[in-house]
Amino acid sequence: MTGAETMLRVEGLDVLGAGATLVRGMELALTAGERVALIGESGCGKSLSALALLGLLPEGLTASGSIRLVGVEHDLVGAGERQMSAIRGRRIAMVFQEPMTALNPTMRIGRQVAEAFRIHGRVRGRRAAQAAAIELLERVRLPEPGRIAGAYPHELSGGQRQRVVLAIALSNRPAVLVCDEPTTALDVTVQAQMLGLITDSVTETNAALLFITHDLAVAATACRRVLVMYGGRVVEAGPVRVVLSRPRHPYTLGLVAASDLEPLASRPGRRTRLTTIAGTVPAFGDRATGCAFRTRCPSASSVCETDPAWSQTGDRGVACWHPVRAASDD
Amino acid sequence: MLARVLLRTGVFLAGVFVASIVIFTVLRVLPGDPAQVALGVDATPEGLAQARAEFGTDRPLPTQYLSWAEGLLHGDFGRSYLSRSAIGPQIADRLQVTGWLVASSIVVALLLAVPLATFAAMWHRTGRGALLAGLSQVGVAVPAFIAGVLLVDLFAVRLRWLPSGGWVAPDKDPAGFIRRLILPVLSLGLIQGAVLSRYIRSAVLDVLDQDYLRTARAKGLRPYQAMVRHGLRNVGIPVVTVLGLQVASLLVSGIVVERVFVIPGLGSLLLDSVANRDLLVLQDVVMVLVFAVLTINFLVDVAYAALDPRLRRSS
Amino acid sequence: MTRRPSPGLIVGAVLVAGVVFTALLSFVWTPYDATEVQVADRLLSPGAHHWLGTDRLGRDVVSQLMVGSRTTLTVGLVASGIGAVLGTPIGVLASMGPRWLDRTVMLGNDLLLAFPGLLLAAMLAAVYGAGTGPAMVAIGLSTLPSFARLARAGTMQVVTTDYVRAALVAGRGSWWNARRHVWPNIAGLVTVQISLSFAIAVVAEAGLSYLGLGTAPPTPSWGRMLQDSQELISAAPLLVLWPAAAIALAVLGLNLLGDGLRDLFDPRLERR
Amino acid sequence: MSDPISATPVTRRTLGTLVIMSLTAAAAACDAGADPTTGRDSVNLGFLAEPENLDFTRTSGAAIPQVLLTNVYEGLVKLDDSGRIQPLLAESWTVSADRRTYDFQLHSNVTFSNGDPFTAETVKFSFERVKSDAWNVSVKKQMDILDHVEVVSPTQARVVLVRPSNEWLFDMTGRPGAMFTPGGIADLAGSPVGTGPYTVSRWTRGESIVLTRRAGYWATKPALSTVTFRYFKDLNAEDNALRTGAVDAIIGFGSPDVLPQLTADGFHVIEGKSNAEVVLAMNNAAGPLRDKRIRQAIRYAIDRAAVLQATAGGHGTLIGTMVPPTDPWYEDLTARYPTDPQKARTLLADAAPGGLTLRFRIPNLPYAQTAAQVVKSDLAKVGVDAKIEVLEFPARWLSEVFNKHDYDLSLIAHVEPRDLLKFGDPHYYWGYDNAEVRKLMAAADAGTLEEQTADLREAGRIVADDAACDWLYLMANLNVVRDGLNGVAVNSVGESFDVTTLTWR
Repeated sequence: MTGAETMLRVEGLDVLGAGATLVRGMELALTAGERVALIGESGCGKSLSALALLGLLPEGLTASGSIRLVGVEHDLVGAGERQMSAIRGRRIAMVFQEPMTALNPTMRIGRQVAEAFRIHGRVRGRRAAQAAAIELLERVRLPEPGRIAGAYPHELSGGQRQRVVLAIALSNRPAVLVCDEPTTALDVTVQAQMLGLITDSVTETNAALLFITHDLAVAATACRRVLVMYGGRVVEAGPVRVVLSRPRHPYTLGLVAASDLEPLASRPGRRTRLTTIAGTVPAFGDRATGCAFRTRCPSASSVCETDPAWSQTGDRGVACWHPVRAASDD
Repeated sequence: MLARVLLRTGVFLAGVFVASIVIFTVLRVLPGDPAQVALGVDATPEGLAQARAEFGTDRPLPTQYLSWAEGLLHGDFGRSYLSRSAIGPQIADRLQVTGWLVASSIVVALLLAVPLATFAAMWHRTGRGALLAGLSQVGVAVPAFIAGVLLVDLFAVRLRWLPSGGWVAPDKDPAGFIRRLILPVLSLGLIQGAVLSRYIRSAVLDVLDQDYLRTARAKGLRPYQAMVRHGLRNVGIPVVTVLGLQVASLLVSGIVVERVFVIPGLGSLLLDSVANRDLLVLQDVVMVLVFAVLTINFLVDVAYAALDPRLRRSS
Repeated sequence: MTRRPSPGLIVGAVLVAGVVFTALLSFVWTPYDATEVQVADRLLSPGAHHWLGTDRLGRDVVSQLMVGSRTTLTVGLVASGIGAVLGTPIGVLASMGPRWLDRTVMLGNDLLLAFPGLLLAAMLAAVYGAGTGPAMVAIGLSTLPSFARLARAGTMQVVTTDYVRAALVAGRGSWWNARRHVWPNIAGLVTVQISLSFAIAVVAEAGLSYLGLGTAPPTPSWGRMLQDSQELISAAPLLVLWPAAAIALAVLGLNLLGDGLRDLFDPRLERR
Repeated sequence: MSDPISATPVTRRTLGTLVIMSLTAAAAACDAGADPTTGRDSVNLGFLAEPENLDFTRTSGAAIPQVLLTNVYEGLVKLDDSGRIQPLLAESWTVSADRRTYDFQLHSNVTFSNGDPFTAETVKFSFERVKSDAWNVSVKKQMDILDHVEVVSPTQARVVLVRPSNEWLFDMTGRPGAMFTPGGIADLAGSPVGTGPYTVSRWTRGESIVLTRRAGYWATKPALSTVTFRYFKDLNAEDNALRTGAVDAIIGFGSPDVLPQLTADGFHVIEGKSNAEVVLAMNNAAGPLRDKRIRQAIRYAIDRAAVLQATAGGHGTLIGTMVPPTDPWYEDLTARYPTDPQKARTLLADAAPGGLTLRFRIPNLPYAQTAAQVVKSDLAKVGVDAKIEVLEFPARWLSEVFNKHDYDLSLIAHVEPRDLLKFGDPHYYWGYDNAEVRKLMAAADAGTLEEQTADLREAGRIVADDAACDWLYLMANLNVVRDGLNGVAVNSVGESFDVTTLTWR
């Protein structure tokens, strides 16, 4: 916002697969040190977008559009495997949701961390890499990093493993860090520590953070800006506090109402009705044109059968034919 | 780890014991008197009685079992009722032959299966992958002995490149040994390689789905590097189990292939002893083969723990 | 989403259907009597009268292959039948019964695995003489453990589900549960295993006949045809090739069918 | 002899003819048994059926004498290629007027391979040992009529029989006639010690036996220094070994259908006579085949020329009774029961109006399985259902058919010399009991050679007319030999395969 360098710029990103468009027209820009949350129910395309950024889409899915990363000459969309593997882990890194399975069960922790250094030639030699790994483990606040380096993943708790995954992601000081639900699988007490660790680390390295979560409280704690995704589209975007306190998209409103973010509910009468959002996220293949949320939206009308345009006002925007009226603006 | 190995050892020993009783019981209900078989037609009653006493087949069955089992424990396999020669040295010779055959075949099968399966899995949505998978299906469908018969006809009889069969010891004539080993090992190894490649392929596909492989690629490893550094060991865990079963099935298909290639291994000894009703030899050979299979299963169990750190400190 | 059968499944089903059709057809029609010896017509090349030629006793190869498919199917059916009929209930009972029973049964199962089919066949041949009967029993027993294992795993999966627990709490007996919940859950997997065991049985029968421990003459069997003609491989190589191809195609068909069905029944294992 | 039956088509030896003998002698004289171009003085021979051990005094089986007799062990006398008795360790012999006493003049300077001398004491030791418990195979019965052996001098042995017997001297060409030394019987099963020109130098069970020429042999030393007997389980493996050069000859070749290919490939076929009668054995003592009419019907039903063609590619001889053409009392009886299905049906209509099902229990030998299927097909044409049951040979066939006589029809080659005499034994497995035949045979044994010939010829006729069995054909002695290997015996009339005459030329 302050004219800092743009680390990542995503324009018109589509993810296509099996004859369906799974993510449509995603736009995103991250500046250095910026922390952005991507929220939505599971199945809305958050994780696919993140995987598309790293070029790790599952087989059969393809991305189109444009993804530009600072310090990289070429577009990440359509880049070859050789080019992408030189970027992954070095300029853009990722922390995955499931710490229990994200680590190789048959390899010691130290080697898995050290490998991240050695792949990109940041540290040469086995011993040096091992030492760097232990140091890094200490930086992610793991107790007895030397012992942990010699352990296997199954000997660590979930929180410890997630710290290891974070350490691996941070090892090459990436420009962009993508975290996909990094705290979801953790105990509540551990969640807060992990969040703190992530934000501190990003601050320390001045990296941009894209933080994927379905937990609004987590998003509100960790990030400044938020993107709300539904049915493969970003339906609303803006500063976290503004979007969550005065949602304009009915879906965002529903999310907020369903969550425990206490002070945000301006209409107690509607809250009881929308504690849960009726219906379920439509399956990927079923998405026709028009607003994807219209099948669950209380204010849907015939106009919703065509795609709503993105309307940007100031630092926030929404894609909806019937945005929630901002009558009660402060 | 130690407790696990101890438990497994106990199960293994119990298995060997039960197997020996099963083998003894099944084979002793044999109709026909070993003495009669040994002495041939119109043997005299005195001769038969003398032979029975010599063989010990006139004693009660439990006594016979105990003396047999006790002998085995001391490495004494007894003497053949027919050839009157000690069975132990014979089995040792034959075991060596079969050992070479099976070990070389496993190596060939692995050399074939690991790359084949890895590529088939990594290309599994492409035409190349389908071709490899199809090839291995065809390989599985051709029994080893048929492959053997066809290989002999082509490479030995028509092209004259290799001998059609027989055996020489490796220390007597190393070149001849290898030349004679090639065709039988190919017929066993190709087929077992095809079978193995299907298991490895599905193990690789399982591993490809794993999160840690994605983590490895997110670090910046290329797909092949990620597979080699992080996948193979994990593929190894289910594959070792299958490999154990494969060795067992190799021992058995080896019996038929030994017949095709006139190889004097345990298989030929088994078939000869069946045809001749050379009871004690049959009993010993079956026991040795079953013992081998049980040992392999036991080793697989232990190897499993060695490969998978999760099993090491669990108990 | 509807699951489409894979090309492999279709090819497998066609091959297996071909073998079954041939076997059925052979009851009502074969070009010649498969066992009739015509010494004057021995070792004829393929031609208009004998499409695939004749063997050294002048018997028509097509007719023998047709009647031989019956032997193949019989051995396969009986052997995999023994495996399925004995193995499946053992596996189900083991998993539903007390823990010691489960342990004991599975140890026994492992022990049986140490007696491969051919070894069992050799032992039975030594005791009862070689023949199709002992061969089928031996092959059947050797396929039993895989059925028991499968049934046990399948049952475990169901028994630990809430609805079966609920039914047990409601006082329904094990038997009711087995019929109501377990069988539907494992039926598909057992079918798949039958197809795969069938293939194993076909190979084993051929091998045993080749060793002279299987089907005895004059009953035509593919394994026997192979053994009969293999010494003529230089003089009449086609005589070896026909039964070899029949065996390979049948096994290929059964394997493809089994794999295809498994993909169909168990989406987790789908690979295409 | 105890093993009338062989697993192999024809695997007996003969000596070479006199012409070949003299050639060999000449060759040996200039020490040139080796191939003149390659210098090869060894040979690999292919056989089916391996010996179980090397002790024929306690183990029956045709494979043991095949490799050991003549080559490792020698007797006082041997058979020549035409089946006549010739001297070996005995230089000569005389028979007393009462035909009970034989005086043998022995060669001097004969030693065993362990150095022990061969003398008249050896003859006494060996013959008496046959009668003792040391021997337990049934051929020992051939020595029953031995009364005693006298050592007249070291080179003179006198043998006295209980009664006159033509058979005894003939039998001495076989196993009971083999000479053993007291110092060489410790390990008969593994290390045989004889007076022959070869010793067993290596035995790889399941694969081969290697014979090596020994120094100090008393007579002309054989041409080849090493002879390997390689054993195969099936005809195809044997055939492959020949084509790929692993063996130089197959003795008793079993797949005549591939002969044309082989002769084109640098091999020649030596086709001689054997005494292996392929017999369709009938149970004369029990079951429906007690009825002579049914046995006759079976003989009329079978097309033996077709059996010969299908089983042996036409290589063999049709015979009408249990006598091969090499026996002095041979006579062509093939016309007695011509193939005549109509006559067979007529006989059966009388004897078995309700149809007939027979248990046809055969050994699992290739020729037997092939021939049995032709026989079954022929019998089906006259309304007899012969149910084939295959029994493993030797164990199960011997126990079920041969010992328990539990069969109606069986089929096997009888390779024992002079096995017509088995029809004089009512306890033999075909259960044929005819007093007249027995009388003729007893007279033949005791009488002069002329009487013997006449009596046995008559016995052969009676047995044939009674349809005691059906004699399908006499196997040819087919040996397939690489071009250049000479001295392979043409006929197979005795128990051994003589390798002493082999040369590369």
